[in-house]
Amino acid sequence: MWTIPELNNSLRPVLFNNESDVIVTDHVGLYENKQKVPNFQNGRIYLTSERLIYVDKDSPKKFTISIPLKAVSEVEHSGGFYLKTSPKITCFLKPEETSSSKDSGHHAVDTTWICTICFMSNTLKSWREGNEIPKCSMCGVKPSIDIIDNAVKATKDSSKMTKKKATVETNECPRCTFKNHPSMLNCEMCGAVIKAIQAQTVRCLIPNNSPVVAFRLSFRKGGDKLFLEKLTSCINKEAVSRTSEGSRDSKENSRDASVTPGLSGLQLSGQQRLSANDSLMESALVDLQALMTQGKQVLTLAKSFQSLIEAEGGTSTTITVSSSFDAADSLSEDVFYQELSRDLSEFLHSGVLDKEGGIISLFDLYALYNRSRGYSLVSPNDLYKACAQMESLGLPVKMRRYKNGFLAVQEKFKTNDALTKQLISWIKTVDASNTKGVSTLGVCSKFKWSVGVAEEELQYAEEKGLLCRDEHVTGLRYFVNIMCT
Amino acid sequence: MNSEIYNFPPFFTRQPNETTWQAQLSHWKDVILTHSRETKQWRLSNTDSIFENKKIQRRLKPDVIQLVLSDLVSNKKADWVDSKTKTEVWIWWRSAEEWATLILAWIDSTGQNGSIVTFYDIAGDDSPGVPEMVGMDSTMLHKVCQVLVHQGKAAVMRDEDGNEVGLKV
Amino acid sequence: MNSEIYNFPPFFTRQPNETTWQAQLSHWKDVILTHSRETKQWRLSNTDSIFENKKIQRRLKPDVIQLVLSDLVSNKKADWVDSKTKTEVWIWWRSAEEWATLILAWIDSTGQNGSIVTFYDIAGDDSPGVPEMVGMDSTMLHKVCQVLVHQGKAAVMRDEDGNEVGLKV
Amino acid sequence: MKKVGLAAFDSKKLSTQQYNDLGSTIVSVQQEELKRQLSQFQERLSHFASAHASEIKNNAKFRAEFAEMCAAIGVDPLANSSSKKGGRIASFLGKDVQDFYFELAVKIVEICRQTREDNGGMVKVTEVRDILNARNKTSAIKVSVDDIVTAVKTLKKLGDGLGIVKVGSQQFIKSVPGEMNPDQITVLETCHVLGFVSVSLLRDNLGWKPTRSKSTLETMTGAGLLWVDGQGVETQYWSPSWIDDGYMVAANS
Repeated sequence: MWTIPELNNSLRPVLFNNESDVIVTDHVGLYENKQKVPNFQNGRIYLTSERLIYVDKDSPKKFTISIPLKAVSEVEHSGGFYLKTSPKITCFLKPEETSSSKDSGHHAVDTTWICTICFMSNTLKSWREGNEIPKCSMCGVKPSIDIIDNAVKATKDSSKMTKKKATVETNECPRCTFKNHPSMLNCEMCGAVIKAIQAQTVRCLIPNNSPVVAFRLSFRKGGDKLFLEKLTSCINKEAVSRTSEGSRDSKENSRDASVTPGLSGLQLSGQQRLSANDSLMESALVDLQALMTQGKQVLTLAKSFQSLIEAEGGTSTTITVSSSFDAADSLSEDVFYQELSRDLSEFLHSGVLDKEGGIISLFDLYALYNRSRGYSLVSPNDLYKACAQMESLGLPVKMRRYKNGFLAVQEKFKTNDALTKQLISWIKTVDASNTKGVSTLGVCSKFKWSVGVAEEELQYAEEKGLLCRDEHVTGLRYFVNIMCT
Repeated sequence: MNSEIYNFPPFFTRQPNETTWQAQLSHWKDVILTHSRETKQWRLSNTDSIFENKKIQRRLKPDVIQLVLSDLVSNKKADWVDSKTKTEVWIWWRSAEEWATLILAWIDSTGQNGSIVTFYDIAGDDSPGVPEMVGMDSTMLHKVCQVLVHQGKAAVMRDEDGNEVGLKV
Repeated sequence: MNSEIYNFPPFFTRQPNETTWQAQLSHWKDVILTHSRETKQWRLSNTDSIFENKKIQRRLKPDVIQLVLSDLVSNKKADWVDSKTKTEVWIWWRSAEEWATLILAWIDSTGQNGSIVTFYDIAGDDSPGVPEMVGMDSTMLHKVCQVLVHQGKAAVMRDEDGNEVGLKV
Repeated sequence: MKKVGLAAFDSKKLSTQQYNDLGSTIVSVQQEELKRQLSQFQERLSHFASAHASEIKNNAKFRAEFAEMCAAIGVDPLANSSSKKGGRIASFLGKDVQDFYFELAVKIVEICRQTREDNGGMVKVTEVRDILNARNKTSAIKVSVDDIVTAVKTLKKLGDGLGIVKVGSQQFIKSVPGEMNPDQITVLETCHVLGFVSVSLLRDNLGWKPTRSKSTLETMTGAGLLWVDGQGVETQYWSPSWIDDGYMVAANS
């Protein structure tokens, strides 16, 4: 019933394809039925559109658990105001979830058995131990009990075997049958999820506490009312979306069958395209819901205009990465900065940091990050505070302050001296005779740094006495320092 | 002269790193002293060609040249010709004391102890004089003699109108 | 020529500063490509009037013009007409690939798929042909057709004595 | 009746001619139609955006998709075509004054980085204003010098490296570290008059000795702060801020 979610390298839960963040609150403790769950007493609780995820503060890797919203039947708020204990939200679990506790050893299995008389292969639907032995559909003779048992054992072994074989060697993608490398989670060709992360399910957190009827979230530092409000709305939406799942048929918009050739074809296809555009615009931009459902079509329509605009010489700014982090004002101050800090780390690791050569100035990060958000921008002050916490949050990136006050973000494991050593050894190879030195532009193109970062790195090496500078009308160049030997 | 440093472009840019700058100054000191000794140049102006290396098209900026000259003076390797304008210096590639001992040694070796030796004898253009002292500037020579007088090893001889003319050891 | 930098006197002097020179080169690239597109000029000689701005009495020196042209060539925006003499270039203000797609689109839109289309149809002086391709130099057109052939989208049709005449899509 | 022989050939040539003309007219007509439709779509999208501002803002997934749509058709998601006419507050998508300055700060950082190789990291504030106002002509809000100065101030938090430098009456945004010495500031100030300075001009007006001018001008050229013009009567050192609109062409392409 509890599953162990996967965390990405900034210790945030990896969301499924169409799952989105709703709210996150920290200083939360977890109870199972009535008892406190040890080790789960101080962490962040994430509410997403599909799950509740608890991530422990002290040892996130070990004590993290999640539960699908589907499993929750109703929610109740209690305590807090007159009791000394902190306010709690109790989530009651759906009955049938708890009752499937039968030993999974011999659950129902479809098998086929061969009749010893007429060799007819009969299929047997969900046969269980105590059931009455079936008659052969052709000759009506009942087989002996061991024939049925062998058949059941055979089908079970083969299914287990094929499942194991499939995942170990070929890791074939269910959607496009592309044979991926066994360790791939998403298919390289079509990105479909191949291996649902073997989410080990855990029956109960406190040993032999099952069946678990309900679990409780205790809010030590408040935020419970807001969380309750968001949780109840999610649960209701969850209920609504499950009932309407059947009706949402994804009809493929059929391509117009016949393409009439020649001039009339040209005229016709042009007309068809224009009228199709008009009707789409008409229906899609009526209200948000319509635009949501027809989002994809409108996007392709917009893209088709893109080529037209480029021909016109206008610029269409392509947005690279969209960040789903929502700076909704519902978050408390320090949770906001922590989440922003984590989101920045994820944004950087989506290829942005590599493109900037591993070091990016806070100015450029500010511009790129806000460009990718598009709306409700973060202020320079927020970005600075978020970057300042990166190291303390144990994120894979950290902020660095250069001597003259220049601020940048770089990978945590890279030490300043390692970078300098890399720079010096490159300069020595490029200018072995130490007669022409290197220019800032040269460093930029080699290390993919911005001009600002390149200058800071060169000056850092100069401060260490490893480099010296040559100011000349042709520009500023740096040489390996031979004056100090 | 340490030609490797002299042909090193950054040598002509004032280095912002303090340690490198100090090292740069001391290299400039060596370059200048060696240059003076080899070219027997007693005076150095702040527009001397030593401050420009045409081969690598680099030259020291005027304000940096002043810093180099002041550094020489403060290290007693040079004196301002005119401490107000500070455009020229006398170069002591040998200290006044060293020159003094050289004079004494020369006087000994030429057996002129006790006799009067004129400045001209010591450093006159075409007189054999003290090796390497030929053509030394009179002000510098004067300062060297002061050292000798100061050490009590000689007395300055003056002609009728009182300007110094020679030494009596 | 409307861009302001064309009226900026230093634009006609090779900038000593490396970084500024790179910026100057890229501005010259924009100026030339825009000029060629607007005046439908397929070839540019190193004595073209673009390199002189009479209004401000400034003109680019020949050696600098060569640098500008070679920069265009190295950025695949131009090809030398004769790579030995290097006096003239063909200007690709649209890349060969872009021209190729335009030809395909034009053939599609005029419903001539599968039929033979002569160079004259495509870019003949008074034939409607592909918009903006009118009067394109035959060598350039040939290179564009090679792109199509290379993409397997068309085959080159030759007349009796073997010189290429048209395309079959 | 189908013509044969030479006649057929001629008429074929004729009809292909008409054929081609008709073809190209259809193409261009449709081109126009598409352009009309595009501007209509842009209009609708911007209108839709301001009408459903809060909903779009709160739904993170959709917001990203919406931004992508705007970007694809040239509506700059950061643009603030405010629905309230005039006035400083841009209420497009519920943005308040703060967002206006953050957005402006983003564009300033981008412009400084884009024009750095032309001006050595010193760009006039009035120039940045002209570039911004030229980019979104449609917007009701015109960015002012004060807006830019305020936006640059908010950027102070992101570390030293971007700040306002006063040169005489003009204000510059300096995006390179290091201070400018007084002589260099004076040279830039003198450039405001004619656009350039020269050794003799500095000697006549400021009484500078040639060595002092040469050394300052050489350092500034080395730092990319001045361009050299060798074809005047005497070497002239020009301030790149005189390239002016040239920036706009560069900035737009």
